[in-house]
Amino acid sequence: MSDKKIKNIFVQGAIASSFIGDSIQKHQAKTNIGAHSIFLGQVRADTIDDKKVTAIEYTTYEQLALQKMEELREEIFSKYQLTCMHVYHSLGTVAAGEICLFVFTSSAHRKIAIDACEEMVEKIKNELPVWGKEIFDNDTHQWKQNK
Amino acid sequence: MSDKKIKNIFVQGAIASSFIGDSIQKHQAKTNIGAHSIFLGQVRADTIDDKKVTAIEYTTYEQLALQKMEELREEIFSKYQLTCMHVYHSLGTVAAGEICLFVFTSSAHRKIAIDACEEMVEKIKNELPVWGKEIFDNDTHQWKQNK
Amino acid sequence: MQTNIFIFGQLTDIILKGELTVNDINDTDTLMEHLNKQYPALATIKYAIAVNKNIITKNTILQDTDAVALMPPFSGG
Amino acid sequence: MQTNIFIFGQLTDIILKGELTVNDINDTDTLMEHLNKQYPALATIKYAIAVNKNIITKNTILQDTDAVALMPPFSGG
Repeated sequence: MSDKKIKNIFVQGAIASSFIGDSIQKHQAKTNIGAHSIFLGQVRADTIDDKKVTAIEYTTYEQLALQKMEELREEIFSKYQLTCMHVYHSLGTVAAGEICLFVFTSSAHRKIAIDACEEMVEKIKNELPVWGKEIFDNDTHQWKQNK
Repeated sequence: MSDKKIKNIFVQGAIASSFIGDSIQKHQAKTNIGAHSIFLGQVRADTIDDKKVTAIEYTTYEQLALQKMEELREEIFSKYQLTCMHVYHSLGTVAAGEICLFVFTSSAHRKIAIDACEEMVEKIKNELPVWGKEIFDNDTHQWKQNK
Repeated sequence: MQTNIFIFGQLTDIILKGELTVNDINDTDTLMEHLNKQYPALATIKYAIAVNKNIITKNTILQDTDAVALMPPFSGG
Repeated sequence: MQTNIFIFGQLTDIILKGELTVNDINDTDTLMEHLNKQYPALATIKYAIAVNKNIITKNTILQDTDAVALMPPFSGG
């Protein structure tokens, strides 16, 4: 695997809804696609002990994350007959209500697109070296934990 | 159930990707959402006996479909803790490569949004009185069959 | 008395219109007998029958202005 | 010889920086002993250790300019 082929999945700050719309638009030329499945993670304004989450700050070990992402991509493509898959994850600050994760799978048939998308989301949550720091409205923080 | 409360899920022609982007954007004010799951059906340019599908023409029994959709909506909301759900289905002609179905579920947690979206798609395919007529490039047609 | 019949999906390839009106037919069995005589190809296709938006599974008495729908398997999405 | 250490997630609340450099430490066990002495709170946190992007599960010899990463459980998405 040569380094130049590795795709960068990280974007600085929130993922814009117009970017998601544009990504969908780009797939209309691929007329062998019958189904798209999209997962979006959105930052929740959770209240914990009277403090409210206003944002999550994401950091990563980028080199390892991109290498891992290539492995996950290969696993998914060898298991599912996908036309394509796109993954974007935020770094830096994402405010409550904004999108921090965008997973987009496409296939000829719905079951394949849906199952692949769900599996990819689980893998990203569990296997990608990314950390979320929940920033509270009183300027304290706690480290996010994935369930 | 009063008639005036029934939502219309049908749109004339294809569903624009910008409409999908705008729908996502509108959810950023709901900061109790943590996960969105989106399914998009796209018309495939299948080749059958040397003829290529150029479009699908959708028709419905609208009164029954909207009544059925209200029932399906109630079933989903009683089973899953969703923040909201939106469904749009095309009527009339949708060209190959264009979007004909948009199902959008949102929840605090990913598993709920993903499972509800998948179940809703299956219900729409199996229980909604909608018919697709596949138009070939030689002006003949065949009636779509759902698997 | 009058019955309005709505035709959907591939049945429109046989009946060649989306709506029909028939007069003085008192129940669904008689209606289907009438239609099968006029459109013999109907017998080759599987479809459900709804009366006033309720799918029926046995012979059903028709009232004036009832709406009968003939619906082949759904294929939305 | 020099080892570059990268610190992630909640470990940055203890070490208070994202990178450290140490000299003349020959293996990961010695490195962790050294860090635990300097930052006793490290012992209270669960984390994985990677050497040159490979997660290790036993003591590992370090070469000059090796990159060691200390990674608490992931919480992306």
